[in-house]
Amino acid sequence: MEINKTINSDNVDLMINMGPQHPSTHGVFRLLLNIDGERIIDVKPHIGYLHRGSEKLCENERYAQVVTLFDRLDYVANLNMELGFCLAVESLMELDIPDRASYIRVILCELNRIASHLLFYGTYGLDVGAMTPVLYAFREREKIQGFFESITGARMMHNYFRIGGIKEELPDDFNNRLSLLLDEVSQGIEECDMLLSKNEMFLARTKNVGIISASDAVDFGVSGPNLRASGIARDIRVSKPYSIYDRFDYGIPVASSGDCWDRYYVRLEEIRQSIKIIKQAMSQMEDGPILAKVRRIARPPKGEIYFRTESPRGDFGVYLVSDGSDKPYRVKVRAPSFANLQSLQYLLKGAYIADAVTILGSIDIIMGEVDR
Amino acid sequence: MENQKTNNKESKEDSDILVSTPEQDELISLLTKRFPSVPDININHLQEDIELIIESKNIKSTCRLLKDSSELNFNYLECISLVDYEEKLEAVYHLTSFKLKQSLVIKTSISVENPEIDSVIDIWRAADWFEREAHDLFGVTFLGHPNLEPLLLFEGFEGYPGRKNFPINDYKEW
Amino acid sequence: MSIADLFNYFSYVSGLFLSLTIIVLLLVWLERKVLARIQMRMGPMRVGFHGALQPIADAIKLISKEDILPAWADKLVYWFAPIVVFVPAFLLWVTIPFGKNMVIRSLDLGLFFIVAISVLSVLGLIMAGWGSANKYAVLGGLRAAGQLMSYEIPLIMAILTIAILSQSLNLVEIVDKQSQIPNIFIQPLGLVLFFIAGLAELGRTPFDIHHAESEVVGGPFVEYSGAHWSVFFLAEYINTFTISILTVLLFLGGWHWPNIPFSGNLQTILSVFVVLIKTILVVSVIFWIRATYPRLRIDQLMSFGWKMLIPMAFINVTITACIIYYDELPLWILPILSVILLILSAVIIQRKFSKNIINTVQVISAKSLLKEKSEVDIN
Amino acid sequence: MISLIIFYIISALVLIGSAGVIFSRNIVYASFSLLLALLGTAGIFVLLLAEFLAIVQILIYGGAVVTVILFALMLTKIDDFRSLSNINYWPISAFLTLLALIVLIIGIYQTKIDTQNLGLVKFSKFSNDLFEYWGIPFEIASLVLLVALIGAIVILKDRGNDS
Repeated sequence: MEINKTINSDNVDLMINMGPQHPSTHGVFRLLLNIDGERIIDVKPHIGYLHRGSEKLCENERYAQVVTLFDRLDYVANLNMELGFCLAVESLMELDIPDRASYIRVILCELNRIASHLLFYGTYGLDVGAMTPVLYAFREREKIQGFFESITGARMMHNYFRIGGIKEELPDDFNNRLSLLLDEVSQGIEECDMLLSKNEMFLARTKNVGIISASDAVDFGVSGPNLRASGIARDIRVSKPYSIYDRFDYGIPVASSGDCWDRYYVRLEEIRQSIKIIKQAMSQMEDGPILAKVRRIARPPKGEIYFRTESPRGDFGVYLVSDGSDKPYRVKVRAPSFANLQSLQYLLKGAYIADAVTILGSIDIIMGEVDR
Repeated sequence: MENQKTNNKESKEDSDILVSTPEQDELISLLTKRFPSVPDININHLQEDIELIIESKNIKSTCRLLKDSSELNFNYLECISLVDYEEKLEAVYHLTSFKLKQSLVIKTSISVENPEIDSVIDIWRAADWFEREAHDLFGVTFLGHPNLEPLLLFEGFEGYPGRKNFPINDYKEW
Repeated sequence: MSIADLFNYFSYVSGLFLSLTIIVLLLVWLERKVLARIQMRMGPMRVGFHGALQPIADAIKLISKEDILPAWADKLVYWFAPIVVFVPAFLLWVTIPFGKNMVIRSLDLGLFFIVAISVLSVLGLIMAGWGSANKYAVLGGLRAAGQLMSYEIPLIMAILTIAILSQSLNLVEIVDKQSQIPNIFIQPLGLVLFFIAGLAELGRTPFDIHHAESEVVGGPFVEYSGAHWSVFFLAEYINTFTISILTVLLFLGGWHWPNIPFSGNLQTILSVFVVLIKTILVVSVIFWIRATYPRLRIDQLMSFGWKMLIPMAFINVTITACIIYYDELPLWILPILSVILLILSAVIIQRKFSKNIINTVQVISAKSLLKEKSEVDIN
Repeated sequence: MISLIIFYIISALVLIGSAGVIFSRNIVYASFSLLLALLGTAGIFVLLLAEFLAIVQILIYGGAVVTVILFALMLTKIDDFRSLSNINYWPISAFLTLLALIVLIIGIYQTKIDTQNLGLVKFSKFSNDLFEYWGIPFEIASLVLLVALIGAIVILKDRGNDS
C-alpha cells in the first residue's frame, strides 16, 4: 500500500527491500530498491527504527545525566559524543577546563576515532566480500577497547567525561601502555593498509563508484571524511578549533575524486594522523587537576549555543538551549550520519545492487546517531 | 542575585560586540548591506556566530539571497532545529559559508496555532530530512516540501513528541 | 546385466557416497582451519583434537534443525532443488578416478560426461531461487544462471585443450599420458584458465556473487535451513573437491609425477594418497583465495569472463590444435606460447587496473589550513 | 531383462514428463516436466549404447535449453501466461502432431536397421566420421549457430542502448 504510493508500480521490474534485517545495512536501516535487472532505478531510504527520542529525553534529565544519553548516539565513537555535549555545556557556562583534562579528552577522543575508523575498515571489507579485514581490524580495535575499559571502566558506554573535566585520574602506567598500544595499532594499520587498499579487486569495486562531487556533497550537507574525500579540506578541528586542537601539528587527509575508495582511504589516513595527535598530546600533557571547580548540579545561565565538534563521521553539532534550570530546555543534535545518509538517494541511482552495499558502507553510518 | 546575573550577561554581550573580529565586522556590514530591512543582527557571544532574526514569511527569499549572493555564499546548511517556547515555535537554521569560513544563524518564529513555513529544500537539498524530522516531531508544515512523510516516527503516530506539551511520562506506547 | 551387477553398482555408489561424505567433512574442517590460520585465529578447537570432530557436530546440528518451508514457496520446486544440485555433483564421480585403478567406470567420454553433467547443477540453483518465493533468492538464482553458463565456456575450452593434447577424453588415459611431463609444464595457461573458470563455476571467492552474503544474503539458499541446506552445502564442497581433483588429474599429473616406484596394491594405495595430497593442496589454494580477496561485481565478472577468459581460451585451443596437428613442430613451442599468452593477459589486466592505482589522497597540514581564509577545495 | 525393466521405467518417465508439459497449468512446472522428458530421452539413448548422443542431450537440452527457458520465464510475469490456456487452436496442433506421428511410424517401419548386433561405437571413429564424411553439413550448422549468436548480440546491444 505504502509502496504503491511512493513508486509508480507500472514500470517496476523488481522491488526489493534491503533491510531492516540485511547483513550490510549497518544496523536497522531499510532501503527500498527499485531495480531493473542488476541496476537500481530508484531508491527510498527508511530510517527511524532506532528512534529513542534521545533529544526529548535530554530535556528531562540533569546536565550530568545527559552525558550518558550522548554515549548512545554514535555508539562506536562514544567519547566524541560526550566531548561534544560537555564542550557545549562548558562554553555555555564559560568554564575553563584544566589542561590535563583537555589533554586526556583529546587522547581518548582520538583513540576513539581510531577505533571507529577501524570498525569502518573491517565492515567495509565485509561489504565488498573480503572476510579477513574485519578480523585484522577488530584485533586492533579490541586492544583499544580494552584500553578504554582500563581507564573508564566500560568498553563502550563510558560516561567518563564530566562537565568541567573528566571523571577519574588516569591509571599509573597510562603513558607506557598508551605508547605500546600506539605502536601496535600503527603497525596494525599498515598491515590493514597492505591487506586491502591496493588489492586490484578492491580497487575495481570501489574506484569510480559512488562519486559525489564537492558541490553536491556540500548541498546535501555531507561532512567529515565523506566531504574531505570529495575535495574540500574542511575539518572542524581546524576550521573552528575547539578544546586544545590548535596545539597540535597534524594533517588533514583530502582526496579529490569523491568515490568510495577515496572515502575509504581518507579514513585510513585519518587513523595515522590521529596517532600523530595522540603522540603529541602525550608528550605535552602535564600533571594537574582534572576537574574544574563546578557545582555538582550544573546550572548554565539562560542562553543558547550551537557547538560543533569533529566526530569520526563529520560535523557533530549540539544545539543547546538553556533556561537557567538544571535541565536543558532543548537539545538538538546535528548528527553527521543523518546528513550524510541523505546523499545516499542521489548516489545510488543507476548503480548496481552490489554497489548499493559498497556505497552505503563507504558513507559509514551509525544508526544510533541517525535515528537518535 | 538573579538581577545581577542578567546584568552581567547583558554587559558581556555588549562588550563582545565591541571585540568582534574583523571578519565578523565584515560579514555584518555585508549583511546589513544585503538586508537593510532586517532589524536584528546579533552576535551570539558564546559561539561567535552572527544571528539573523527574520520573519517567517521571508525565510525562503532570505535563504535564497544568502546562498546565491557571490560574496556571502552560504552554501552549507548544517542543521535545522526547532525549539518549542510554548507560546511560539522557533526555527533555527545554522548555515556555514565555506567561502567566508563563517557561520550564520537564522532564527524565525512560527505560530503554534498555524505552524507553517516555507521549505528551503530548493535551496539546499540537505534540508530534506531536517524538515521531515521537524514535521514529525513538531508538526510544522514545510510548504513546498515534496514529501513530508514521517521519517523517524511510524505512520499513524499521533501527537508531536518534540513539543513541550507532549506527555512524556503518561505516554503509553502499547 | 544381472542382479549381481546391480548389487555391485549399489555397493559402488554407497562406497562413493561414504568416501565423499568423509572428504567433505575433512574439507570443512580444513577450510575452517586454513581460514583461521590466515586470519590469526585458532579455528575450532573444542570438539576432538584441534576441532577435528567439529564438522560432525555441525552435521548433527544441521540435521536436527527445523526445516522451514516459506509460506509462499512453491513446495515441489523448493524441496526438489537441493536434490537437483546434489545429484549432478555426485554423478560426476562415476568417472573420476581417485587413484590408479580406482575408478567406478572409466568412461571413454569421461571429460565430456563431466562437462555435461556439471551443467545440470545450474538448474538446481535456479529452482531454489524461484521456489523460495524470495526476491533475494530469485536475484541470486538469476545471477547463478548467468555466471555459471558464461564460465562453462572457458572451462570446456580449457578441458578441450587437454583433450587435444592427450588425444583422449578418458581421464585415466589423460593421466597416463602425463607420466613423463605433467600438463602444467605444457599448458600453464590452460591451468590458469581452468582454475579461474572452475572457481567461478563453484561460486567461490572472488566469484561468490550468486550467494553473496552482503548483497543477496545467501542468494538461492536464503530460505533453506536444516537438512536441505546441508545438502546444498554438501554439494558445494563436493564440487570444490571435484574441481580440485580435476585440476590435479588434468594438469598436475594425477598419480604420476612423482612416479610411484612400487607395484600392485601398494602402488594403488600410494597413488590414492598422491592424488589426495595434491588435491588438498589445490583446495587449500582455493581457501587461501577465499581468505584474501574481495568479491567482484556481476558486470565485472561477466566482462572478465567474456572479454578475457573466453578469447584466451579460444586462442589457446587454436594454438594447441595447430601444434598437435602439424606433427613436425616441436612440442616445446607450446609451453613457450602458453607462457607468452599468460604474460600478455597479465599485462592487459595490469594495464586495465593501473589507472586505478593512482592514490588520490593527499594530506594537508592543519597548520597551513588554519591560515586559509576560506575552506580549501583541492579540485 | 533388467535393461528392459529400466527401459520401461525410463519410458514411463518420459511419458509422464511429456504429459506434464501439456497438462501442467503452471508454466514453470511445465518446463521442469520438459526437463524430465529430455533427461529420460538421454537415458534411452544410453540404453541404445549411444553414449555420445545421451551426453549431448543432457548438455544441450537438459543444461542449456531448459535453463534458458526457465531464465526467460523468471524474467517475465507468470500472469501473462495464464491466458495461453484459452487458445482454441488445439485441433490444428492435434492434427499436426498426429500427422508427424504417422510419418514417424512409417519411417521406423520402412528403414531396416539391424537391431540385433548393437555395439558401442568408438568415439574416435565417431569424430572421424563427423569431421570427414559430414564435414560440410557440420560447418553449415555451425555457421547457422554463429549467425544466431551474432543476431542475439545485435538485438541485445540495441536494447542496451535504450536503458
